[in-house]
Amino acid sequence: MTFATAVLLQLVQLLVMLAVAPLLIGWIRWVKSRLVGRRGASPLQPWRDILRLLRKEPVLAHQASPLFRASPYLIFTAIWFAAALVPAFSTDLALAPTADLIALIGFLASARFFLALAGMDVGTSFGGLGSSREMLIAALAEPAMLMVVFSVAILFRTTSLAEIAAQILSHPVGLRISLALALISLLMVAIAENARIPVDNPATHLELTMVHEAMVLEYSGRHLALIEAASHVKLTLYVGLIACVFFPWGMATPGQGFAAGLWGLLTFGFKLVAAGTLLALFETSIAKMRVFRYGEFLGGALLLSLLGAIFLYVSRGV
Amino acid sequence: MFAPLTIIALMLAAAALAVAFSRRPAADAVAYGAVGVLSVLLALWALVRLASGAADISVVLPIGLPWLGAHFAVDGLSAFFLLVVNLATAAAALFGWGYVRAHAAHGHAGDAPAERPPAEGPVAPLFPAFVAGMNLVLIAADAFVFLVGWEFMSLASWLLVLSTHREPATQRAARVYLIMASFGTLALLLAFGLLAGSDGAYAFESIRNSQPGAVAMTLAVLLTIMGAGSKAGVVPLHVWLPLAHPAAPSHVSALMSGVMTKVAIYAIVRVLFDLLPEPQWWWGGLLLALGALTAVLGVLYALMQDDMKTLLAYSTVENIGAIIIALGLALVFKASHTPVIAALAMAAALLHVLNHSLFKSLMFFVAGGVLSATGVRDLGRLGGLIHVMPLTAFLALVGSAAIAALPPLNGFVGEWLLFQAILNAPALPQWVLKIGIAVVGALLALSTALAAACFVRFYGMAFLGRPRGPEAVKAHDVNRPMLLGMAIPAALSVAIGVLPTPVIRLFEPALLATVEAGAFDDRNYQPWFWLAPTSAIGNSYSGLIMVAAIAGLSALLAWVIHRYASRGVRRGIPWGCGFTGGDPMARSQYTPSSFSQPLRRVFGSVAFSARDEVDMPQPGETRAANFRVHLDDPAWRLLFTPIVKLTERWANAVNRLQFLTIRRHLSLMFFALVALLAVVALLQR
Amino acid sequence: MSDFAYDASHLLGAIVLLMSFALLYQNRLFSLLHVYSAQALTLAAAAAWKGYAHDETHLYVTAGLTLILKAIIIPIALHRIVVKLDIHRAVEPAMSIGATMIAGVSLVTLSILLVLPVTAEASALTREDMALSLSVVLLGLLMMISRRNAVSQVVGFMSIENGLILAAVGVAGMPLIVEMSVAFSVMVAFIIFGIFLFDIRERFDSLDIQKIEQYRGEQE
Amino acid sequence: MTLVAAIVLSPLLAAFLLAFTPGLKRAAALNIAASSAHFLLALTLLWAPHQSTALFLLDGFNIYLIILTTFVALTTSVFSAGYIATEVKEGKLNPLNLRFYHAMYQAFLFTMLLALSTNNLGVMWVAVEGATLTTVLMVSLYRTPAAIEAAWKYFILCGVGIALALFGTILMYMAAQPIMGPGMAAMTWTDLLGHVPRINAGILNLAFVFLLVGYGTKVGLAPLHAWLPDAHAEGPTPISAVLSGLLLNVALYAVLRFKMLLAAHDEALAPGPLMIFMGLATLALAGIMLYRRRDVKRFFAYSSIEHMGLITFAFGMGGPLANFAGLLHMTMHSLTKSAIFYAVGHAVQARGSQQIADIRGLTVSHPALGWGLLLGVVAISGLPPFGVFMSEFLLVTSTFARTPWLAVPLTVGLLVAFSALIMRAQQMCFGAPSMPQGRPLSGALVPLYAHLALVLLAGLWLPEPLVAWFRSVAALLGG
Repeated sequence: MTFATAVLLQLVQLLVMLAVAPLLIGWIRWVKSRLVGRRGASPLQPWRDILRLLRKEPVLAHQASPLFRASPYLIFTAIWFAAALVPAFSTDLALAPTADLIALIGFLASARFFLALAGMDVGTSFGGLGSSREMLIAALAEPAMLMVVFSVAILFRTTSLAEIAAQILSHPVGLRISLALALISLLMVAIAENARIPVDNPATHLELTMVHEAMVLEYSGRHLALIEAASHVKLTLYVGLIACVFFPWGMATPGQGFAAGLWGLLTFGFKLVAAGTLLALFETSIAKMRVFRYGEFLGGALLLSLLGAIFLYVSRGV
Repeated sequence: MFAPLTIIALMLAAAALAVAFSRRPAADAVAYGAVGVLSVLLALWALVRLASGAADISVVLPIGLPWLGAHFAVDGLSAFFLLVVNLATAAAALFGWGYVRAHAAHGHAGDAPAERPPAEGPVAPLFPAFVAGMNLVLIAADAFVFLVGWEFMSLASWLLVLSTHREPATQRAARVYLIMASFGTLALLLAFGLLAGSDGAYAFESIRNSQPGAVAMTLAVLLTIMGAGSKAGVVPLHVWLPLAHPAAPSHVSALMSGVMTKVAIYAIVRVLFDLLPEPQWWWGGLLLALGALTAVLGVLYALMQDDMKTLLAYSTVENIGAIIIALGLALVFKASHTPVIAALAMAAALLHVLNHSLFKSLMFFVAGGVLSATGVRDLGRLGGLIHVMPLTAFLALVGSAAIAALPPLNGFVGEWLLFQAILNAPALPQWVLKIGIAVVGALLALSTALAAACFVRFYGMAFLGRPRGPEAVKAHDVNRPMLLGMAIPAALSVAIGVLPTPVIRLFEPALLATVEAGAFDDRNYQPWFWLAPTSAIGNSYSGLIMVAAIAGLSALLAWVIHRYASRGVRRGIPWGCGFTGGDPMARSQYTPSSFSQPLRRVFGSVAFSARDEVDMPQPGETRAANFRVHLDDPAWRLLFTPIVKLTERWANAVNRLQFLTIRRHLSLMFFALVALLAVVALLQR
Repeated sequence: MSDFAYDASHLLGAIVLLMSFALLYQNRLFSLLHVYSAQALTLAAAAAWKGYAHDETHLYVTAGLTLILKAIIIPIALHRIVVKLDIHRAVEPAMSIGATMIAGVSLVTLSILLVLPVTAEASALTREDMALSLSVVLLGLLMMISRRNAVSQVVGFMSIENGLILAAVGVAGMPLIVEMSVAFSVMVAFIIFGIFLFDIRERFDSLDIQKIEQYRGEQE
Repeated sequence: MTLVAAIVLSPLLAAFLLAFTPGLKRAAALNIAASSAHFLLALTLLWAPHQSTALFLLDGFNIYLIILTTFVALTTSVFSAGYIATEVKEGKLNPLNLRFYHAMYQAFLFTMLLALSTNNLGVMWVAVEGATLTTVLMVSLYRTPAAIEAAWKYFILCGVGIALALFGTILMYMAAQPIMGPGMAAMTWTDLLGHVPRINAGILNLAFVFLLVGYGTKVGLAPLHAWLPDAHAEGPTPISAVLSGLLLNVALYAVLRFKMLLAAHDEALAPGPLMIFMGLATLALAGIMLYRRRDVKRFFAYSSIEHMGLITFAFGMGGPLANFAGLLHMTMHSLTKSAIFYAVGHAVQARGSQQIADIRGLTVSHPALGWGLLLGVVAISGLPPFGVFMSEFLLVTSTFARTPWLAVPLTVGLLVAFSALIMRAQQMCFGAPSMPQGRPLSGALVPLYAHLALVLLAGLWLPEPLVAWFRSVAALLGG
């Protein structure tokens, strides 16, 4: 019976992540427009775009290989599946033991690997440019994220997200300097990984400043739809991840009833809205940085996370 | 014990036969066929031993050192490494046979204009000898046989490197290689000398039972790490590796990179975990530091290389770093008496050994295939091979993903286990280690992420995009033995990634032999599709479920989209910033060095004082622009170049003795005599 | 042994050593040859005296050989070579005579320091003989390395041999075989030197070793 | 003992015969036949009892050296037949030289066998001196200015060396005479060995210094080595082979016989430190000298010096393992180095130049020769599975276990020499060939490969009697 519940919750989670991801993006865009004094498109617009793109016939470059066509599916499902493993509203997920935080990072790395390859497939200079920069960002962001994982794992003695959330819910650990450092670091990583300002500008039209957009420049139609959806899901995933590790309140745990699940969904919605608003605020108040500042930015994230891990020993004496 | 010895003897016999047939084409068939069959047999033998948990066996033959005899033994550790070595060797033999056939068919490497002349030295007789040498090291149970095998392995591979001796770079590569190998052997020789004591108790059995003093033990550990480390490619003793591995024919490169470095790892494990008594924590600390340095520097170098095989060789350095880190972890946990975590780290190390032997062989086969099809190995002249060599491209993709440690492939499983072990660092009593391991973990993560970048670059430049040179246009897929040779490690990489648990269970004898615990010791029986070692961590991973879920979801998604949304595609020209004209040479594409430029800017200037030199003509000038990258290996700059210079200076200084007059020579003699007499006079006071 | 016998032996040995110093002191070839001849003569006398004093007849043979070969034939032969080949008549020292003398004195000191402490229980004659012959050998070597001229080097070599014989006659009952071999070696050495000298004469018109040393190998 | 006398005298007889044998082919054939006869005779020593008379001595130490000497002499005579024929064809030698050469070859063999088998220290000295004289003559065989210079240097340096050795021998007698009385006994090695504990230690030390410097000159110990490279480079190659392979061993044998005497004396200054020091100096000097060599024969001559240093070091270290290593190394070095000189001789004749820079790509132009040379260098540089590895293994491990700080210069020296050897061997054997393919070689490669096969065999398995001899000699050599 419990297993059936877990499977059900897992399916719900899968669908919820897919459903809310474009909405989160729409919300961010809407808030940003409002902040700069425009009316802004409806938060539903990303959903509409995706559906429209799905129906369109894609135009492929003459040199595009099968890898180019297969990549969007792989990228999207990898990220979607990863997102399904991050407890959003309930920790009782059937697939949770399939992957812990480290494996989650691995999934994202896989998706990025294929995205970068796809960027290079057609053989334009922009694709290579995007892939090259993306890999630089990843090279610095991944270790920072793993260090965050390290801090968390030292505190909770596990890297399983469901267990981390459950532990925080049952025994609050209180405010800790290392967790704060880890949070800041994870936020920086999330910004870089999701191609947000100041690392990348998701709305740019100038090729030479692009990172993510440069890689997907050759995609169109349903392929573009999948890529876009994947990036939306990824942002949601990060929000879910931060929420799960640092703010798991409201989440349902195994054995709790249907209402707890609903409450979990509701709080998750609140968390998304809050995160979106904060992100929009942040993005409108800051300018994009030069490409070669990435190293410093993400290096800072890495050092912060490392510092967080080391501080743990000091503060707790583990 | 009979089986491995017979097989080694038969391999040597095959080598002799190949010498005898050296003028006939049959030599290749004999050598590669024999090695293929024999290594499969030996791998199976080792597999059966591992699976059945057979007891250790040993034998003493009346050869070798006269009063000692030649000791041979196979325990869990040896059996595991026998499996690793022979598995990759079997694939290499298959690929190698196809490779030389491709040469024979075209008269040179592929039908593109050959830049490289075919290997001129004999490869066929040396190949079995090389494999025999590696196997001999693994079953040796005394220092003498061990070192004979060790040096024989170096010797054979040196000659294999020299098989391309007409190329200008080969001579230097081979020279540096053999000198470094000899340095390593001498270091090991000294280590064994210390352990065996002045009575010459060289058998491993007596070394195990001896109790060396603290100083002797320290020296032995350092010498072993130096000796075996130089063979494995531990920074800063790695300098020979990126020179020598690429110089050999590709199937030999695969063996050198994928397998021979593992034999070096075996040596480290054998001495530090088995022969020496109770470990000290600083041994592991040293390994951790060296491993982290090796991993990061190795992959950074790899990122800067344009030559496919050099890139792969540097990537080997990185992977060795990861393995060394895992060994260091196993050692510190063993020293702190937490055998289950030690077993976890050791399992990570052994799994990575197996993995790397598979995917590095695969990648060298890929490089060999590309070389055979195009005649070039410079990434800057390749591109778009996925269109002309689709099968190779697919296998290369598997290899690249595996080596970049992406789930669900085997490389990831190794990293996962390793990180699980790292996360247990807080349990250690030493503060240095607690904090140090966190840093090592960060560096390992960095190297893994950089490896992904490295292989994106490798794959993207060679197989994707448009051809950058004429050679890449006319390429074609390679012949069947070569493809099959690549397919075996690729399939195994996937299989291990998806189902790691049964494989790790195979390691149990090796784990028990080294850290006195198994990776699953304190857990109840786990289902075969679930990887959840030790209850010390609550974490788990399942490659199978992941593959099934992603494949299922992808298929579902594709079906839904094609059914309900859109189906067809149109072809057009790509976006070139408005530039729509033909671009036949595809010169506007990113090149390998432009791809690595951001990373070079961020890391290169610190790690190896990289400089980009741009010579841009003024507007109106007709000369071509020029761009050059300067890289400087700090190991050369700080260590080896000074040594070479010192030797040269001494050679010049001492050489004057050759040109003395007879009278001056007599004076030397006179002074020698007087000095000796004076010494005697002094001593007799 | 009577005191007189001991004193005479001692005296003769000392004269041989003195002659070695005299060899070092010479700066003309002919006088060098004369001094060498005198040294050989003294040696022959020492050997004969030893034979008489100890009643060892085979030492007379040694004395005779030394007298005839070294004191007469070899100096005359070398004299003729010098005249015939018109060799420069100076010994061409490589270091100043004074420095050579100081080095020689140091060598003798070293010899005494070496021999005296270790032979406390040996007979006085043996000790003296050992110290003297060791000095003569070392001085001969010094001569070889401090003179550039080939003839002086040959003389230096032969004075080493004189030292050897001095040692050999000094010790009781030294079997004849050694003396034979010494004589043999001097003979052969001389013959071969002659061959060389001729070859060198043919090709270089000089006996100065420096001239042929341009072939020391490996020079560009 | 008549057997020993026969073995020693048979080369003398052959020398007389050859001195009167005209004609190249006949002389070469006779030379080979005589050498085979010596070898066969020497083989019968395997069953001879170990015993000694006033003149001759037979024990484990010299039996194997006598067999080794006659074996290398045999293979060298085979090599020499082809080599000399080519030299005559090219007009470098005339028939008179030729007769002289063959006679001297056998005379040289006689002196070496005499030195090895005699029990009398005076006779040993005479024999070594004879060996010097005969080889001086052979080194100057070509009568080129360079050859004469080399022979002159050889003669002067070794002449002085030999004089010093004689002085050492006299001192030894002087030391022994008060104990053992006047007469032959005090010159007889076996008798001396019996009485040595009572002999005056001081004179013994003094004697050993002179003997070490004197015979050490012939061994080629630094800084007394200067004659060796030139003599090797300028003489005919067969002579280089026997110089390196045999004469150096004989000189070392002489030193070791005296070392045994000192080892049996409790108070005598341990000769070990002196030999260790000279051995290491030799190793280092020769190793570093290898780098600047342009002449291939001189190059390998320096390698011989290096190995002599190594062997001297081993005996200086003493103890069962190091002594065993030293004895094994003597054997392996003489087999391997003569094999290398055979190969070098062929290569030099084929190319017409002794310059290393002129010889390239031998494995391409002459595969059998090129690989033979390469294997020889591989063997001499101490790589398995050849026998030199076994001795270096024992030496390095035992040294490090006993006195670790000595192993540092030892390994550095080994590595320095190794690098130079490999560098040059690679240069000569690989790369684009410098001479046309298939240019015929003078004579067969059988001697070369026979030696290599033996060295290989020794690396894998040593016969029991040989091991027993080595161990008994090692025990005599002391610590």
